[in-house]
Amino acid sequence: MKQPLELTGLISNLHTFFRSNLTPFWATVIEGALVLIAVLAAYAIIALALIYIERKITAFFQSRLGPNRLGKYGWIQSVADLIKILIKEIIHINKVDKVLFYAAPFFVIVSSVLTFGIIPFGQGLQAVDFNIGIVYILAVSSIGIIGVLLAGWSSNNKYSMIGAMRSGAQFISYELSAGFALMTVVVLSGTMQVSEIVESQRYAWNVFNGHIPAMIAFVIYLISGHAETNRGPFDLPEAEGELTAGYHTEYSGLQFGFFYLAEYLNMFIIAAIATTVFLGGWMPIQVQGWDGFNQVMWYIPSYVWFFAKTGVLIFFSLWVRWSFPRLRIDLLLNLEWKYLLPINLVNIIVMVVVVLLGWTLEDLFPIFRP
Amino acid sequence: MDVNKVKIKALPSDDFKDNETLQAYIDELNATGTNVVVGKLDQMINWGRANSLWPLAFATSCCGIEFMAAAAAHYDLARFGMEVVRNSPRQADLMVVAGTIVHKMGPLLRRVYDQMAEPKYVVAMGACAISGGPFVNSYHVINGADKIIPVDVYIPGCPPRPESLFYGLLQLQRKVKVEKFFGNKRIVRPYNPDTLINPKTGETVKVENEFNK
Amino acid sequence: MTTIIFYILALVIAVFSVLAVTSKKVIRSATFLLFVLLATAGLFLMLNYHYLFAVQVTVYAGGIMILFIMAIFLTHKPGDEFSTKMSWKVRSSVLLAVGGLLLTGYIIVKNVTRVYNYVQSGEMKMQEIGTAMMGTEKYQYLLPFEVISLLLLACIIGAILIARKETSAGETDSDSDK
Amino acid sequence: MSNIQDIILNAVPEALIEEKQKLTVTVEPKQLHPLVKALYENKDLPFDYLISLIGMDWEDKLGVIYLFSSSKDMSQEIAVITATEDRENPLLYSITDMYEAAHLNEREVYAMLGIRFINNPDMRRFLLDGDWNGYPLCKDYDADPTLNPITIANKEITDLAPRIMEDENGNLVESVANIFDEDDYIINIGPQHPSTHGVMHFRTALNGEVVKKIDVNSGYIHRGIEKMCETMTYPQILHLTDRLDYLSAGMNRHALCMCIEKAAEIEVPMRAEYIRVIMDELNRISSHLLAWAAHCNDLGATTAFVYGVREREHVLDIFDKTCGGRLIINQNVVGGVMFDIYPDFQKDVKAFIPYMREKLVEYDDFFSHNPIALNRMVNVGNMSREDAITYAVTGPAGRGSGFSCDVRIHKPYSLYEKVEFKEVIRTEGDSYARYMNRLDEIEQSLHIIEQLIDDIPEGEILAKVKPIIRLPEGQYYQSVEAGKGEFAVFIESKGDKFPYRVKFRSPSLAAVSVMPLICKDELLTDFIGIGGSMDYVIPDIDR
Repeated sequence: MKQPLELTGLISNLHTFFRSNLTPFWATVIEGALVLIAVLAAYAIIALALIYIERKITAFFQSRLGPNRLGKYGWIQSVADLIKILIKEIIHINKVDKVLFYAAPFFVIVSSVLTFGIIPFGQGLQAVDFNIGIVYILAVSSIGIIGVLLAGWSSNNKYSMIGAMRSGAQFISYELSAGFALMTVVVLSGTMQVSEIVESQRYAWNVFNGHIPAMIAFVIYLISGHAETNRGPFDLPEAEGELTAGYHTEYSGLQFGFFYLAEYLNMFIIAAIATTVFLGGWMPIQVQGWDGFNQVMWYIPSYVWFFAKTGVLIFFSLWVRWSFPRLRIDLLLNLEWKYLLPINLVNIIVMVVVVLLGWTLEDLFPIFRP
Repeated sequence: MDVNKVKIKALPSDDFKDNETLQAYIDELNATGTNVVVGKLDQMINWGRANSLWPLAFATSCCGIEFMAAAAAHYDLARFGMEVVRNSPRQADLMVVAGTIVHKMGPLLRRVYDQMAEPKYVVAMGACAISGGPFVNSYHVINGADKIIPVDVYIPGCPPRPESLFYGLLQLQRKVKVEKFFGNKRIVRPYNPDTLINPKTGETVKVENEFNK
Repeated sequence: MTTIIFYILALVIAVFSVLAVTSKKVIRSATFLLFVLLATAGLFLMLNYHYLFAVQVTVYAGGIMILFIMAIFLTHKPGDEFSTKMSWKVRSSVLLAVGGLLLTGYIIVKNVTRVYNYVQSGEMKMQEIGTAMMGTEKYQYLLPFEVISLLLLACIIGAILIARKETSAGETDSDSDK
Repeated sequence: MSNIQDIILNAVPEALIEEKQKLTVTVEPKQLHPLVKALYENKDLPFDYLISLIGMDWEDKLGVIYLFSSSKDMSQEIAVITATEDRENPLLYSITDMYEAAHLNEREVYAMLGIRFINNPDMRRFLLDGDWNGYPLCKDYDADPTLNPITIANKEITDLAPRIMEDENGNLVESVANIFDEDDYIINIGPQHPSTHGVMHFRTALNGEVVKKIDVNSGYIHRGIEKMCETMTYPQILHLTDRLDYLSAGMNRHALCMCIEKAAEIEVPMRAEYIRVIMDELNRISSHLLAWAAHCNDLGATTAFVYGVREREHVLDIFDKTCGGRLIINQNVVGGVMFDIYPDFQKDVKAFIPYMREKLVEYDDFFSHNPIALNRMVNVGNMSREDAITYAVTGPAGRGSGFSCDVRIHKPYSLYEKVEFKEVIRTEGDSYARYMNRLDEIEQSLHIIEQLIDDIPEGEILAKVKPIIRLPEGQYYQSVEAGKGEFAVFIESKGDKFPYRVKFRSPSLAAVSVMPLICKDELLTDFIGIGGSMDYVIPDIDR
C-alpha cells in the first residue's frame, strides 16, 4: 500500500547512508546520538505542547479563555514558561540532604524519558523495541517513584514528607493494577514485544478483540495509570489544598521544572501506552476487504493516527481531572485493594479462558484476522 | 529605551497613565548603554519572564477574594499566562500582597519573601498593603508592605477591582520587560524599613538589599 | 564500545558498593545500593538478557528499594546517622566477607567454562522461561515452588494476625473496619 | 421575665437587676459563677448559648459583659455584668466549664484588657503576640510605636499555657501546662496556606495522617478595629464593619446601622428597608456561593470553585450597578441607604433568580451527588447539637447540627417578619449537612427576594439625620443573620459623638473554636474539607 507521508523511507535511507559511508562503529554512534536527540526533542516538544493544551482544555472546562496573549490563541505560552524556568534561581537550602535533594528530580525525569523511548509513535518510529517491552515499561516506570520518595525525604519539610509517603503507598498499589491490566493484554496477544502487539491489531484492536475482559482491563489501566501519574482526583501527593505543593514544595527553578515536565509527560506516556496496547497503536482503522477504504486510511500517516488516539485519551484524562474532587487516602487504597485488584485477578483468568477456548473476536469472526 | 517601545499586547503604551515615572526609571537603568547582542538576549529573557509570572497569593483579607475573582471565570488571569498559582513560595515569581499586614504577620511576610527564588516581584494590592488603608492609625497595623519588603507595583483600591489588578500586573510586565538579566540590573524598588527594630537586642535591623544601594 | 560501557558499569558498581556500606546515613546507603542494582541491570542488558534486566529493575529497583525506603521513612527521623561503635562486629563482618569472596571465587573458577558456554548460547526465549516455570520435569516446577512459598508466607502472616487478635481483639477489629 | 428574675435572686440575692434594652444583671466577681450556673441549669429556659463575651474598661473598673441566650427560645436574652476594681492584677472567674465558646473569648479579653480568668485551663493571649506591651483596649493604653516596634525577626512559638486554677481550699495556684505531648509530630497549617481561608494558623499534631490535636492560633490580621472605633464618629465606623466579614459586608453594616438607629430613634423609610433586605439577601447568596466554591476547592474540585465564582459575578454586577462596589458596597448608612436602586434593578434581579435556580440544579448534578464528594462529606466532621450550642456555632453550620438559630426568625428585624421563608435545618451535623444547608439557603434567599422585588415602595431612601450623631448614654445591642451566622453589635455610649466601647460578635470565631473538637481523629485531608464546610472568614475573627 502507498504511504507517501510515512517516515520509514527517510529513516532507512539515512541508515543505509551512514552504513555505506562510515565504519560500523561510528555509524552506530551517530545513529545512537541522532535517536537520542530525536527522543529528547520529542520529549521536550510534547511536554510544551501538553502544558499549553492542558491549560486551554482546562479553560474550556471552566468557561474561561486560557492563555491568549502570546502568539495566536496563546500557543507559545509554554515557551515563555520554559525560558523563565530555565533561568530561574535554584535555591540552595540549608539542612537538606544535598546529594539526595539534587538527585531526586533526575530519577523522575530519567524514568519518564526511558519509558518514553519505547513508545511506537508511528511505523518505524520507535527508539527501542525489546522483546519484553511490556515488562520493560513496568520496570523503568517504577524508578520514578524513588525520585518522588527521595525528594520528599530529603527536603526536610513535613509537608513534603507526608506527600512522599502518600505517593509511595499510592504508587505501589496502583502499579499492581496497571501491571495486571497490561498482562491481560499479553495473554491476549501472546507477545510482550510492543511492535508485535501493534502489528497484531491490524483489523481488530485489542480492546475489541478481547471484548469484555479486554475492556475491563482497558478501564482499569486508565484508572490506575491516571493514579500513577499523581493527577487529580488522585493528586494526593501534591494536594495543593493541603500540602501546598506536596513532595516538591522545596524545589525551585529548573529542578521544579523537571518535576513539572515529568508530570505532564507521564500523562502522555500513560495515554500512549494505553493507545499502543489497547487501541491499535499507530494502526489506522482497517476493514478486511474494503481495499479502497483501507488505502485511504493508510494515506493518513501512522503518527497522526497515534497522536489522535492518544489525544482522545488525554482529553478524557483531563476531563476526569477537572471534574472530580480529590480522593482521600483510605478511599484511594480501598479502590485499589478492594475493587481493582480482585477484579483484575479474575479478569486475567477470564482472559486466559477466552483465549484458550477461542472466543476472541478474531477466532469467532475470522474476517478480523490479519 | 523608550517607554513606547515596551510592548504589551493587551494595552498600548499611551493608554497607560503616568508613563513619565517609568521613563525616568528606564533612563536611569540605561545610563550605561548596552551591547546589541546582549540586548536582544535580554529582550527574549524578559519576554519569557514577563509573560510567565506565576503568582503566590499572599491573601490576608478582602483583596484576596478579589484576587480569586480575578483568577476565576469572569476575568480570567490565565489570559496573561499567570494562572499557575503556586502555593509554594519557592516556585512563584510574583507575590501578590493582598490585604492588611499587621505586626504579627510582618515576620512571616518577610520569611515568605525570602523563600522566593530570584527574580521575584511584589505587587501591593489594595490600600492596606500600600499604606495601611483605613487602618492606618491602628496600633497593630504595619503601614504598607514596603516597610517589610521591596514592592514593585502598587494597586490602589479598597479592594481594587480585578480590572485594576490587571492594570497593575500589566504595569509590572512593562517593568520586567526593561530589565537587564546580564549585569543583573533592576528598577529600584521602594523599600523603606524605617522602624525595623530587633526585639531581642533593641538595635535597628540592618537589611541587606542589593537594589537599594 | 561495549568494553567502555562495561568498564563504566563496573566502576559504578564498585564505587557505589563501597559508598553504600560506608555512608553514615541509612537512606543514602539505600540510594547507593539502588545505583549498584541498576548498574547490574545494565550488565544484563549488555549481555542481551532483556528479561533478566527487566526483572532486576522491577523487582529490585522498583519493588524492594521502594520497600526499603518506605521502611526507613517509617523508622527513622531525617538526619539520623549510623554509628558503628562495636568493632567486633566490623571485624567479624570483614572476616565473613573475605570468606564469602573466597567461596564465590572458588565456585566461579571451577565453573567458568560452563558459565561461558551458557553465556555464548545467546538469549533465552520467553517461551523457555515459561515452560521452565510451568513444566513438570527436572529443574522445572518453578511456579509451584513459588506458589508454595507464597502460601507459606500467607500462613505466617495469618498466624501472626491470629496471635495478635488474642491480645487486643477490640483494636484490630476497629482497624479492619477502616 | 419575672420567673427569670426569681431564679437570679434565688441564686444570688445581692444581684442588681435592671430592665434596659436587655435584662441586665450586675454581680460581684465572686457571685458570677453561681449566677451563670443557675441560668445555665434552668430547666424550662436554659441560658446555654453564649452570644457574646465583652471585655470592658470603665476606667474605675475592669469588667466583662456576658450576653446569654437560650437555645430553646432565642428571643430571650440576658446580659450579665461583673467587674473588678483591681487594675494591677485583674482576676475574674472563668465560665469555660459550662460554655466552650468562652475559651477563646476569655483569652481575647486577656490580650485586650489584661483580665485573667481563674480556672481557664489555657490563659495565653489570643490575637496578640505573647510579648506585646500593654493592653490595647484599656483606656490608658500607651500607643507609642517604639514600645511595640515592627520587626522582621521570627518569633518562636511557645506551646506553654499559663493558667490560674483554684484548688479545693479556694487558693489560687498559678501553673504552666504544655499544649502538646513531647514527641508529637506537629505541622503548622497556616498562616500562609491555601486552604485556611485566610491567615489562620492551626498548630496540628498528627498521628500518621490522623489529626490528634489542633491548637488555634490567630491574630495574623488583627487590625484593632474595636479600638479604632472608639476614636471615630458613628458614620465613620460603618466602613470598618464592612471589612470584618467582607463576604457579608452589607449585612454587618446593616447591624450597626440598626443599632445606631435604635439608639438615636431614627425611623428608616420603607423604601430603604426594602432595598436593605434585598441587598442583604443578594449578599447572602454571594457569600454562600463563595463558601460553596471554596469548600469544593478544599475537596480538590477546582472547576467547581470557578463555577461558584462565575455565578457570584452576576450578583456582584448588580451591586456594582447599584453603588459602584463589588465586595464592599457601602450601601447602608445611618437612616437608610446611600444609593437608590438603578432603573433596571428589578429587571436584573428578576433575571438572576431563575438563572440561579438553574445553576443550583447544575451544582447538584455536578457535585452534590458525586460519589467521591459524598464519601468526603457524609459522616465527616460530626458536630452534635450540644456541641453547636456550647461552642455557639450559628449560621448554616449550626443549623446543620439541628440548632435552630436563624436570627431572622427568632429575633426578626427590618422586613423579615413580613416575608415568608423556611429556616433550613438538618440534624445530621456532618460536613454534608452544612454543605446542603448553604445551597438550600440560597434557594430561600431567592424566595425572599421574589416576594419583595415587585413591591418596592416609592419614597425617600434616607431619613433626616443630624450631621453629628450622638447616642444617649446606655448600652445597645443588635444582631443580624450574616452569611456565617449571628453577627451582633454592642455599643456602649456615654452620650458623646464617639462610642465608648464597640464590640462585634464574630460568627466565624465560634466556627473556628469548634474545629479542634470536630477534626479530632479525622484525616488531615478531611481537616481541610471540614474547614471548608465550616466556612469561616479570618478577618472577622481577628477584627
